Amino acid sequence: MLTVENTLKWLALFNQAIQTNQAQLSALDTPIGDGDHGHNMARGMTAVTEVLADKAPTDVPAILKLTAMNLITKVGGAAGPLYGTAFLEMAKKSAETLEIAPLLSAGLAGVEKRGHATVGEKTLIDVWQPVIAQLEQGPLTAEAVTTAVEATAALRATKGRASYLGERSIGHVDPGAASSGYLFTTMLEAGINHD
Amino acid sequence: MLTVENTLKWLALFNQAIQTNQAQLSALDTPIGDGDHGHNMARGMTAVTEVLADKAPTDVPAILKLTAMNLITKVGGAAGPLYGTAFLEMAKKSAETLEIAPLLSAGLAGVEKRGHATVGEKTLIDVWQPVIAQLEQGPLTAEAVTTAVEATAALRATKGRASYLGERSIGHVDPGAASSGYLFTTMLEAGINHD
Amino acid sequence: MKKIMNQPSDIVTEMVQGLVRSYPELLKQIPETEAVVYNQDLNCHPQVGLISGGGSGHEPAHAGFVGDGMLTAAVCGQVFTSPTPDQIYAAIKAADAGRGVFMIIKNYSGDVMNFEMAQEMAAMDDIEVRSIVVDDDIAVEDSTYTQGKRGVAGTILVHKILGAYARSGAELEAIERLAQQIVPNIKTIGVALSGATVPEVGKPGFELAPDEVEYGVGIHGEPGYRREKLQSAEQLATELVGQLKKAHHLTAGEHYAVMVNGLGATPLMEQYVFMNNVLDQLAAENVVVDFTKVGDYMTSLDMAGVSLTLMKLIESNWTDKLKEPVTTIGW
Amino acid sequence: MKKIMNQPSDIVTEMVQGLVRSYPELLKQIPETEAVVYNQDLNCHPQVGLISGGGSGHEPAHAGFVGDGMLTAAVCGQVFTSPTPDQIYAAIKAADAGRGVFMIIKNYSGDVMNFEMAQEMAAMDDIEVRSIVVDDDIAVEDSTYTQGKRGVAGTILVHKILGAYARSGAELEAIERLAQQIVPNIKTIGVALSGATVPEVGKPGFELAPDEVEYGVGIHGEPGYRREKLQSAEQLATELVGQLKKAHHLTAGEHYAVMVNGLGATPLMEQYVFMNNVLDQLAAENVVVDFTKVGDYMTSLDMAGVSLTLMKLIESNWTDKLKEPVTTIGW
Ligand SMILES: Nc1ncnc2c1ncn2[C@@H]1O[C@H](COP(=O)(O)OP(=O)(O)O)[C@@H](O)[C@H]1O
Ligand SMILES: Nc1ncnc2c1ncn2[C@@H]1O[C@H](COP(=O)(O)OP(=O)(O)O)[C@@H](O)[C@H]1O
Ligand SMILES: [Mg+2]
Ligand SMILES: [Mg+2]
Ligand SMILES: [Mg+2]
Ligand SMILES: [Mg+2]
Repeated sequence: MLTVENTLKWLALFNQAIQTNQAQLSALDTPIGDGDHGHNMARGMTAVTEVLADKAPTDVPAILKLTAMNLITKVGGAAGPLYGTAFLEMAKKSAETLEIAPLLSAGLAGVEKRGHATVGEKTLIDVWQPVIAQLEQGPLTAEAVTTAVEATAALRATKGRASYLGERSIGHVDPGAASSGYLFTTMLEAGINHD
Repeated sequence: MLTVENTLKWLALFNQAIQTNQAQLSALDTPIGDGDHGHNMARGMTAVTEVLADKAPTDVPAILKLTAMNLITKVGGAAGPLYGTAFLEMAKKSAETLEIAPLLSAGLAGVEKRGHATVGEKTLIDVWQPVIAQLEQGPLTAEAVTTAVEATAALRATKGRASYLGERSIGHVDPGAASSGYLFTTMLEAGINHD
Repeated sequence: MKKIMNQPSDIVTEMVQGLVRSYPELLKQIPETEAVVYNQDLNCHPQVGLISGGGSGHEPAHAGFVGDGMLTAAVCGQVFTSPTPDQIYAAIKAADAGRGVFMIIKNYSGDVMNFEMAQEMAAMDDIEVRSIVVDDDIAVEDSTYTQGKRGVAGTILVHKILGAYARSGAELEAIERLAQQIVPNIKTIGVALSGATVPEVGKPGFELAPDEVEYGVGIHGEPGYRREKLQSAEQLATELVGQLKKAHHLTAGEHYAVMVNGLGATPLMEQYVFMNNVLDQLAAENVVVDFTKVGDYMTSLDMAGVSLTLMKLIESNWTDKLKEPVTTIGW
Repeated sequence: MKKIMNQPSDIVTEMVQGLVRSYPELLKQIPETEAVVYNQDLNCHPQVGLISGGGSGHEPAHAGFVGDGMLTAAVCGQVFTSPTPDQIYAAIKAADAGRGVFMIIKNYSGDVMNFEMAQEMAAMDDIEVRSIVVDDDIAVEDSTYTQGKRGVAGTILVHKILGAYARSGAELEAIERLAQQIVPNIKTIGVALSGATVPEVGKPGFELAPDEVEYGVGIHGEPGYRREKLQSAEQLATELVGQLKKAHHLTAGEHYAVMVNGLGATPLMEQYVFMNNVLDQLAAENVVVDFTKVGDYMTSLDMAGVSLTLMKLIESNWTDKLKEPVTTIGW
């Protein structure tokens, strides 16, 4: 169940994880993409962190919407519209429910619609989908997140810049999957899990 | 005293020396110029050699004039007009005399006029001038030529591209002096000397 | 990394400033964005607004093609990163003179998504927006699961032809139809001699041995289709012309436009030598070359190499439009 | 050496072929030379012919500036080697429309001598020829024994202004007088980040450490005046603007044209960033910048770096002439 406190904590921890692992995320993007994913996410989360401190929103929908708007306007690339849309759909859904599984589910639907991608195409969807499936049934574990991230290595990229590598993408973890891995492990660290 | 035979032999030997030492001449031009002197001279002497074989001139003025025209139209850079003018003036003078000292002297006068340079400015003039001075008094030795070439190392360049280095040119042999060194040592090898 | 810059994270901001300050008669910066618009009263001769953009690092693309007869506005994203929808939206608004706006998008999922989101924002303002996705790079043919081919240097020819039509008063629908006709006739393929260094990364995206080239590298350093030893310009031309021949089903008597594009660090001298070989090979195929252009148009930072674009000229109008004079920095 | 070429010794021949085949509407090769002339009937609107040239490796200079409003003909020597008098003579003849020919020569002893010999040849044909020697590079100040300063990127501004006057009908004498007035007001200085590799040599003319720059390097790689660690674009601008300020005795209120010129391998992005810093520093001096231009105009093969040219605009006419539209490949 999202609250103002745990949502802010989540985003703060996610920001930390992104800043700390910025170089690693860009490095993952280098062999199969254009090497900017870490920088893109870091720029976006810096802006999110600043605006949340600045505006001090007092309800969950406002937090999610501010996050969405700043990801959309600061990240760019593929990750900006995707993460931005995810948080925007979560913000909309949060008017109805604060349960985490249906919120993430709304976010994922937005991602799929925006990117015209689906499971198995070596994108962040390959982390979101199993994470949500597990949350719908019971508590999520950090191990399950990591397993999902690492499982993207075996996939062949067919969406996004990475797709241009085709066969040669096999064996490399997808950078968007890796950043989504941090999104979900920090969510657990913030105490958000199956309710 | 120039004859058709020794003049052709001289130019053939000079060509060989230039082709053999092309890289060294360009290397001399690298620290204090633009690194092309060997290539420039080689291009010119290849053309001279071809045209002499082709046209088979039968008198000294014709040989010198063909040489001049091909140096002028094939070498380019500073060396082309300078060597070209030298041979052109020698060709003109050879209508009057075939003695080597006055011929070279006419050539040198042409070089000085064309390049607005004089002794001591670290150019090929610093080889031509002592060589001619010695030839006017008695036989020239290969050692004297080499000494004149090497003496240019101590000079400060003030003419041509090399001049832009100023002080830093000191210690390097001038490339045009070096190619003129070959001109005079091959002249001796061809049996041309004080008459 | 040896670059003339200040803070890597400021490079796009400072570049855009340097650009508009250098060409104030042509460009003005859209306030609070890194987008530029043609510095004229667009309502004097209202035409369909043409906008393009994408990640930076491809200069003069796209801002260098803003001006009379080409683009109305261009959006400069971070280096190799698609610009954000708010910036694109600002460019749409600035470019609109009441006759709608047409967006020329290179086929990268980030670009496609960000431009699409901007279009959704513009729809709320009742600005009519249409678009084309350019996918001219034949280097990497993917399976049917992919989002297709990349958009590269051929995009500039799209700017040029659509720009000429827009200037001559064509309506938004006509421009859209035309875009759909020309894009499938534009095909490009490149060869890299070295990788590009993104300022914030500090080292090249990929490394090639001192004697190695890679065919089909993308303009962001995406992997190509083959590495081999650098051979002669003639052999590079044989490979690239060969691939384009196949892709175009090139046939004697057809008319083509030919563009040799430097990738950033390759001198014009080499580009002209390469074009000479390309034209020899096209002459041997008995195709008619009606338009030729050589230079840096769609670069990849400091990457060395060239791309070759062949556009099949099905309508003689297209040739005229390619040849029409324009006032831009980069054409 | 990684270059797109065939035989190094053929590179100029093939370059010129590639160039004229790419721009047949603008350029035609003068038979049996590596010189090009504007491909128009010059007798239709006879004007004073303007020619320039020099060693190759500086593309687009000079052939890229042949066209309406700039040069009439250009001579392409071997790489970094002044062209021979016969080639220059052919260009003089091709450029002459009965009103005489004016030669714009960069100050290198080879160029000066070869152009002078060509002028002597033309005199025998009763073609009136005048000339100017451009010596804008302030990098290396020599003693009174030297032949003075080098001619570099500022030469392009001479092409532009004289070209505009020639097009508008100025006589040979007037062009010569004007040339003598403008050249002392043009000053340039450069900074290199890497050396250039002459194709026939195969390795760079000089080497810099990975973090080192050299100020004042010549466009053939001639030594400059100082090496130091690469710092920010702002600091490079401080050094170059500082040198030019001194040389121009720059004073508040004066008017200037500013040109940032890429040396061959430096991307436009970096050039714009650098220009941004330059304009900041000139603004701080309260000088008025009436004309700005950024790009590759006088390159040095694959050298990385930039040069900065400041031209003091004493006559407002000069600004107008700089801004007049022209039809050339490179302006
Ligand atoms: N169409 C898509 N649908 C879902 N995810 C995508 C799509 N395209 C890219 N991605 C995700 O975005 C990540 C790349 O993001 P990033 O590097 O920031 O943007 P860009 O690819 O524009 O450089 C990929 O690793 C992948 O997970
Ligand atoms: N003004 C001059 N007078 C006499 N000799 C000169 C002059 N300028 C250059 N030289 C000679 O020419 C040589 C350089 O020739 P070269 O490298 O072929 O031409 P460039 O200097 O044009 O590259 C110098 O080493 C010097 O001996
Ligand atoms: Mg990326
Ligand atoms: Mg030299
Ligand atoms: Mg990117
Ligand atoms: Mg030279």
